[in-house]
Amino acid sequence: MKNDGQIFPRWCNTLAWASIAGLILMGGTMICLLAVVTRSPYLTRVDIPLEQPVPFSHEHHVGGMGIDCRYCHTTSEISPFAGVPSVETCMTCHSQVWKDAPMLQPIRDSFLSGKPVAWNRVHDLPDFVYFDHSAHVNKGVACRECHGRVDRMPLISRQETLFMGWCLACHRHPEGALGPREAVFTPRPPDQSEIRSWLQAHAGAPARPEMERPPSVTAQRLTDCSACHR
Amino acid sequence: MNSAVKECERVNEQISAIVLKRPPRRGWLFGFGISFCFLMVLNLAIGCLFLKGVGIWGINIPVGWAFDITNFVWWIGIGHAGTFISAILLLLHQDWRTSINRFAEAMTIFAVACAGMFPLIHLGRPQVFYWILPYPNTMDLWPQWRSPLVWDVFAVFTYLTVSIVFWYLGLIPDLATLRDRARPLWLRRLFGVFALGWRNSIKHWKRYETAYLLLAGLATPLVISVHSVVSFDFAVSLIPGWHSTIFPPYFVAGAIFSGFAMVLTLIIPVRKFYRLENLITDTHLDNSAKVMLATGLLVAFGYLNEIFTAWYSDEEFDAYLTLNRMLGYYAWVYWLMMACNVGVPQLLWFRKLRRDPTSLFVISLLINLGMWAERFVIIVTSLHRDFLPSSWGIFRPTIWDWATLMGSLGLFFTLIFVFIRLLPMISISEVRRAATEKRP
Amino acid sequence: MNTAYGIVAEFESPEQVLAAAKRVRELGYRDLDAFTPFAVEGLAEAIGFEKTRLPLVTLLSGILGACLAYSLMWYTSVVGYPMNIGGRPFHSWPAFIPITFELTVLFAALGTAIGMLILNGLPRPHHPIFNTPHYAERSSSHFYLCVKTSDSLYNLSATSDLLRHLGAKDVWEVEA
Amino acid sequence: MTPHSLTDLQKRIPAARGALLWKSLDQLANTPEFREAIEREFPVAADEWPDALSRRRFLILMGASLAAAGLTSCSRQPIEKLVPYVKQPEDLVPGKPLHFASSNVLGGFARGVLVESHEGRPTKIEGNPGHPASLGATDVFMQAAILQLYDPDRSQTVLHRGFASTWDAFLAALLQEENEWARDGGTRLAFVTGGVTSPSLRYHFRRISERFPNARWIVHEPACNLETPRVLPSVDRAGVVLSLDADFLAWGPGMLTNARTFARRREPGNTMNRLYVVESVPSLTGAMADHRFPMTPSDIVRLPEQISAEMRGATNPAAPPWLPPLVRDLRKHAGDSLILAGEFLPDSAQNEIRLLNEELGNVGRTVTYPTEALTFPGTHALTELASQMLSGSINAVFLLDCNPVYTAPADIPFAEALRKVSFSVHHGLYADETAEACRWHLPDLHALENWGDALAFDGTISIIQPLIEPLYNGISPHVLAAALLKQWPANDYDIVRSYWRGILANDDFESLWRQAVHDGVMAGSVSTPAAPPPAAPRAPPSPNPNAGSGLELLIRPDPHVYDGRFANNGWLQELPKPMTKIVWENAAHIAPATAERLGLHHAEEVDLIYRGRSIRAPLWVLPGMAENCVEVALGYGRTRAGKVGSGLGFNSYQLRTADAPWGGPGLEVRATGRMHRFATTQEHNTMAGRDLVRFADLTMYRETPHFAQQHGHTPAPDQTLYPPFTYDGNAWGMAIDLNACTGCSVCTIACQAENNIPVVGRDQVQRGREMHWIRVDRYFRGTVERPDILHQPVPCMHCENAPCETVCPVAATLHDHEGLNVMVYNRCIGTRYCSNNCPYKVRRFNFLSYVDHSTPTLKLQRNPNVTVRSRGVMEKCTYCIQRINFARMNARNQNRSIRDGEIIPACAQACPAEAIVFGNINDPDSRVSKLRTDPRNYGLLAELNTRPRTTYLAKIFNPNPELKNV
Repeated sequence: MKNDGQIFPRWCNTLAWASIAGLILMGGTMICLLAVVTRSPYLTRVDIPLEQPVPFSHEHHVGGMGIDCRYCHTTSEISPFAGVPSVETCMTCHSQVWKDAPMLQPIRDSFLSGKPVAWNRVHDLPDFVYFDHSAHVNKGVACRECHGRVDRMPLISRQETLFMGWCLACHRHPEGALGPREAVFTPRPPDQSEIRSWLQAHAGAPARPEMERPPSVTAQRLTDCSACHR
Repeated sequence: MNSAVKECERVNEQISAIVLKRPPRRGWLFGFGISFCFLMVLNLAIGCLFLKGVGIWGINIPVGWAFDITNFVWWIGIGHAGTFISAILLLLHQDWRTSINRFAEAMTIFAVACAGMFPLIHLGRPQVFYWILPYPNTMDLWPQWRSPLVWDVFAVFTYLTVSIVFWYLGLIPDLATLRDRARPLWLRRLFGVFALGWRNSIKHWKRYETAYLLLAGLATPLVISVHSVVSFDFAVSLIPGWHSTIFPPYFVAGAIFSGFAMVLTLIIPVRKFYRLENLITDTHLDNSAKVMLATGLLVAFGYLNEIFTAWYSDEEFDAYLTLNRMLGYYAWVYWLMMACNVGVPQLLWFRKLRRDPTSLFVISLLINLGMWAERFVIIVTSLHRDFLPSSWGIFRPTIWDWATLMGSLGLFFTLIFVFIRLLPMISISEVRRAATEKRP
Repeated sequence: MNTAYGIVAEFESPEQVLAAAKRVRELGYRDLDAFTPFAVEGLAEAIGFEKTRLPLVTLLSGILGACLAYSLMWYTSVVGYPMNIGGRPFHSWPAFIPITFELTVLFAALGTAIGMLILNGLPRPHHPIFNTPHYAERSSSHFYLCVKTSDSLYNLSATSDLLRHLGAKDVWEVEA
Repeated sequence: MTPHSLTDLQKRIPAARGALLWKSLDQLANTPEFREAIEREFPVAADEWPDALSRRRFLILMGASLAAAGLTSCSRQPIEKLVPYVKQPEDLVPGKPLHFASSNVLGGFARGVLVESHEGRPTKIEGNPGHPASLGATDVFMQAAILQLYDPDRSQTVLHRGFASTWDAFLAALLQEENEWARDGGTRLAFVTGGVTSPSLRYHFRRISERFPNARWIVHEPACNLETPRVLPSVDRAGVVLSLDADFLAWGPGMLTNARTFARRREPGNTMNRLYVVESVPSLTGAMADHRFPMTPSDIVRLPEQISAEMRGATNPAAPPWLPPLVRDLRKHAGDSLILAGEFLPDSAQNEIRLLNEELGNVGRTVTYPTEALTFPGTHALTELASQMLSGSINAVFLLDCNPVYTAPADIPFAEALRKVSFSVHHGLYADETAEACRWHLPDLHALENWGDALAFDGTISIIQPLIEPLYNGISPHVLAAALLKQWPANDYDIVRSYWRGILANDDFESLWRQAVHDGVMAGSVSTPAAPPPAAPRAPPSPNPNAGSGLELLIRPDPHVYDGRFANNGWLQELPKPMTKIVWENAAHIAPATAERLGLHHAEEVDLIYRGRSIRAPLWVLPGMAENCVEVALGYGRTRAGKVGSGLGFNSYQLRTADAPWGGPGLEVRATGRMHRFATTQEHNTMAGRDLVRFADLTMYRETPHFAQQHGHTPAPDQTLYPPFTYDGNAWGMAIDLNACTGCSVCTIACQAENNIPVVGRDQVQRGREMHWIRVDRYFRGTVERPDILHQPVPCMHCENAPCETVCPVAATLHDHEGLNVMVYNRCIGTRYCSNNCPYKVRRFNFLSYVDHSTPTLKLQRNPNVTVRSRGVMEKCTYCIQRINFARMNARNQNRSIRDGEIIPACAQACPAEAIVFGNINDPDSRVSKLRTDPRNYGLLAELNTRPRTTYLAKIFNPNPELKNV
């Protein structure tokens, strides 16, 4: 037993350092992976359209036919809840057009049976978040700011992560999202000429009456927990 | 043959034998088995806790903390002896520390591990414990830095990490020794991996000792700070009995007090069992006992001081609290604490008792009990009667409170037994040196 | 082209190895090393290893920790998401001190430990010295002095004789 | 022990004939497995013990602890369904509540309510400001009604001999019987009803008795004394009020009005009134008194005579020393004084008091007497009826809205008698004890499910309109009455409406009717008092009935379960009793001195022996009780109240006899030595010498108005290391006037209803885990014989320097820019540190999973605008932030700022005395900032420099200077 002291071959020196580096690297990747997964569309469902009982196309109704949002989402200006159209609303047209299209069968069934259609909710905030459509709409936050260009969506899907961070980004600097009241329901951003004409309509009166805040509402208030959580 | 070599050989042989000799002795298996059962009790208690919620404990409003945080503070306190011995005594050139510091450090790590468990499991929603840590998240939220609980997290984590580093650094030369002495190749390689190829080069020794000294220098303020931070949990609040400026020093004293008590509780049977009387001599016990006496007196001063301030400040709430502690529902715990922490240590004035393992063992047990009682008194009696008499209440421990406490003991002793078996519980290299230096 | 690592002499007491080291160095040997069961007082200096830069590492990593800790707390509570906590100002510096301190110690400690290992070139499981005969069973009880082949005065026979003369019990040439 | 599920137990019930089935259920109810199963089944009695550790369960436990907790963080959100209406109702805006006026009826009398409805679910009941018996306030029963509506234990189907049957089957059976009754005019037919004032229903009853002229009508209201002549006091007109055992501020159909008007005269100043109360058991009215004299009932009975003697100048040594000054005070205020007689005093005393009021010239000024329309028909000759039923001379009984098997006096074998009757019908909300003994049981409709009407205490006609389709197959009393008139099919709406069409007989009926339904009251329907019926001549002085020694027994309705009808209501069960703060049970109250004399101890179980009957009850030593008497509350010890209410407390009806319904002398108390553990929310009764509730005499207040602020030392805002935080814009604050608060604790239950606060059950309360966000602290001060009784509602103080916030590690509780101390449930990790550091201990913690996720109906009740808290989360008063946000949204959408009084928290809205005021303290004109500048304003524990936003107005007593020395 001459060299009994030497229990490791020479290459172990390299191995030792390599393994240390490897461990550090692995830890790093794990953490990054976790961060990436939590922000991935798999969890946020951004751009992933949901299966619906009836493949309703906003592209067709909004983009194509130019129906105003409020025709279906009736309470978006007066209630926290924008409102989902009743089957009756669908039938106002579809009792005339496409009245026996197979894809509309569920609507007709529901209308006759009185059993409502259960849609899959796309923009679903946690139950402890209290979002108020009327507040945003009346202050000139356009639908597209959160819902995106619905006029280009055959099947509706989330355009934003709906992370708290995303809400805060806007609540910290609302001015970016505030626009003229008239442009709130236009699916695409208004161009200069439109804005000019609206401003003329407001000749004399302050340009954006809807955006004046009463003294009680400071900008910071928007980042208060109590603004959204109760 | 030269005596230096003989001395070294003797030390190497005696200590490494404990680790390398197999099969393990029956006594060890027995002790390990028992502690493992208690560990399973802990497992059960925590399982039930996660299923049902913290309501399985006796806590309520007003007593929102009871056994959980009591255990936490108690364990953290015990965890103070190790670093105190290995760091502060090192700086003070107390050479007698060499034969107990390794053991004390190990004990420290295990105690802190037990302690660290409680802040996690005492949460109402343990599944989101990581919200206390600062990491960039999708909510744009951060910890609330003014909260002593956040300070705790950092203090305990730092303490645990530094203790482990300190402990491992100390182990490296010994691991090398074991690597060289172990028989089967796989075992030698195993030790070899952790010995990092230590080869006793004098240059390495030089840097090694510098590092060791620097760490000691860092650990000294750390050990003071950790229990101060823990005491902030109470000191920065405004509850009478918590809101007190004397807490940091008197918590630290108490911590070292209980730490040494636990060291003795463990070391006395161990040295008997492994016949280490020649390494862990009565002088070691004597010195530890002296430290206990000193810190015990500091603690006693803390108690008196609290009573004095309550009377002198003329604060009706503090005054009431003090009386309530002495005469109220939990009076017996208070007097138990007084007896164990103020009365019993006075026995240590007698040299005979200090050098008599049996009596010292009993005393150290009583002190451990007393220090647990102290934390209970501070936490529960202060909470159960604070400002508004309308919301005064009583805390009654449930079986799960006890199970968790016993279980944490199980965890602690399981780790201790594993350590004794796998690693040298006495620093070979340091004892080697000491032995060679005082050879004829 | 020499494949040897150096000459390793085995002594049986710290005093001997210390004396030997001093003498060898006097004779002009520079590239030395010693292997002992514990840090023999003055041996390092004897072979010309004066001081280490470790304390500096500690200081720097400590400062780094302090800065990181405080700036993190300052940023998150003043810039990131300022919140009114119990009427306290956003930048309540006294509350930031404990964590700053803890992280200072943490970074300093880790810096010291890691620094020590790196400066020592550890881990290094394979090393020529382990080729020394009986190194395993003797390294933790015997005292070795080593003259490396790279030394300008290195000469197998001459150096070996010198070391034997200085009281070495055994002298080997250890291959690299 | 192997765990039983209810279904197992049901399997074990022999599927034999009905009678037997009930029997076995009763037996089961007492087996341990049954209780165990109940406890596991219903979170009301949630216990945290793990079930028997079967091997599998053991493994689960072991596994759970090893499971990595953090994984929950990145779990994928499940897809939620979105279900729109098929046809959207006209005036309904999804996400916005609607309010409807209706009425809540108790003991026959209506109190107007406004019911909040979310997408067709009634979720909250508020008072109707336009209703004279509510004035916008509510009492605990009105608040709890909403929970009763959704009670899953409500009877859900017609039962015949205990088996499910149908309405049609009943009609068929009825048809046969009817012909028989018609032959002899219903000689063998009897009706027992609860108090009924509904004009339309009474009209139908009249027509029924026309059809069966010989049928007997009996009114059975065990909790009120139907013989007392009704009195209408105008408390606000009285400068001096003397109450002889009358709890007029907290009991009875006019209570809300009395409390409101009394508080108006309570403003410290020249118009401040003075209240004398002579009573046996401390009542909330007694707690408000400037002079409170405990007295045994038998002595109170003799008091009117002594007063009149005193007034006539006759000296009677028997009179207590305080009487002469008291009478002098009354005479000084002749015309604006008022003497009120307790409901339970005998006729002689009632009459005497009425004469006194006449002599003082109070009649017509501070007190009027209602027209006869309000007094009930029939007597409550239950005894006679029972004997007739036993003898068989009655063989058909209808029991409407009453539960005599449980509530009948103990000397009436009613259950036995009922079982003898061949055709017995019970109509009620629950399949209760009486239903069990009847052949038929018909489920009643809840007031929020059917149309109806009723009279208020002052005769105001109040409309009851349904808020929701019947949840179960209930049958309206109107429909039942119609059935007895051979009118079916019928529905309550047509019946009620057509009745009023007939009454109003107005061509403009439609608009009148719509108005009445909208307002909840029939305009101008208050019955103006006719010439008061003459009082009977003064009777000769009666000897003291209680000449004999021994104790006196008092039997009284329970403040929260009433006569037992609310036993199954978790909110009411968990609402602390005003004086003792006991929950989930009743106790035998006794005076400290008496207890000491008899060698009895607090919480000791004793045998109460009265007229040869005995019950076992835990003893509660109550300061301020009159000596030598024991009070027990009715309404407990029920066997078939439901999952919540069965088997709680002891049944005091077992001591009740027909001739002495409210007790009397001759009680014997025998100690058992066994101790009882009460579930109470306040274990300590004194203030331990601390300045918590601050108070003064009117004279002292005149000298030093700022006395309340001189207690302790409140640091100035600048006495701090840190610069103070400034609040521009709104700054919410609350002021609570201790001088107005009666301690009725309706704020607590209103808060519970508004904020989805769970019921935790007796065991959890015993462990000190009640969840109420606002509690009413009760302190005794002074001697145990005649203590001052002080009440103090304690919600979150919303401290500006909140101690709770600085210690939270994750900023789950913090301030918003309007100074609210907000609690963010979804951020809370449950360290409980905030609660530990809260000096007021107003924070509540979900130690276990308290919310009932299993019962569907209970989900319907919840307020959609308040987060339902999960396990392990801290919660507390939010100043009703959902209401604040609602008001803010309205204001912002209209580009204006929030008006004062636009936001009313649930507690303030319910308060009868208007003691709680909320608003913007930055607005100098708001009511709350005016109150905060009041010299009486002080902050609780303000010396801790917490700078509370909730402040208190000190209490002022107005004692009679002449009575100082007495």
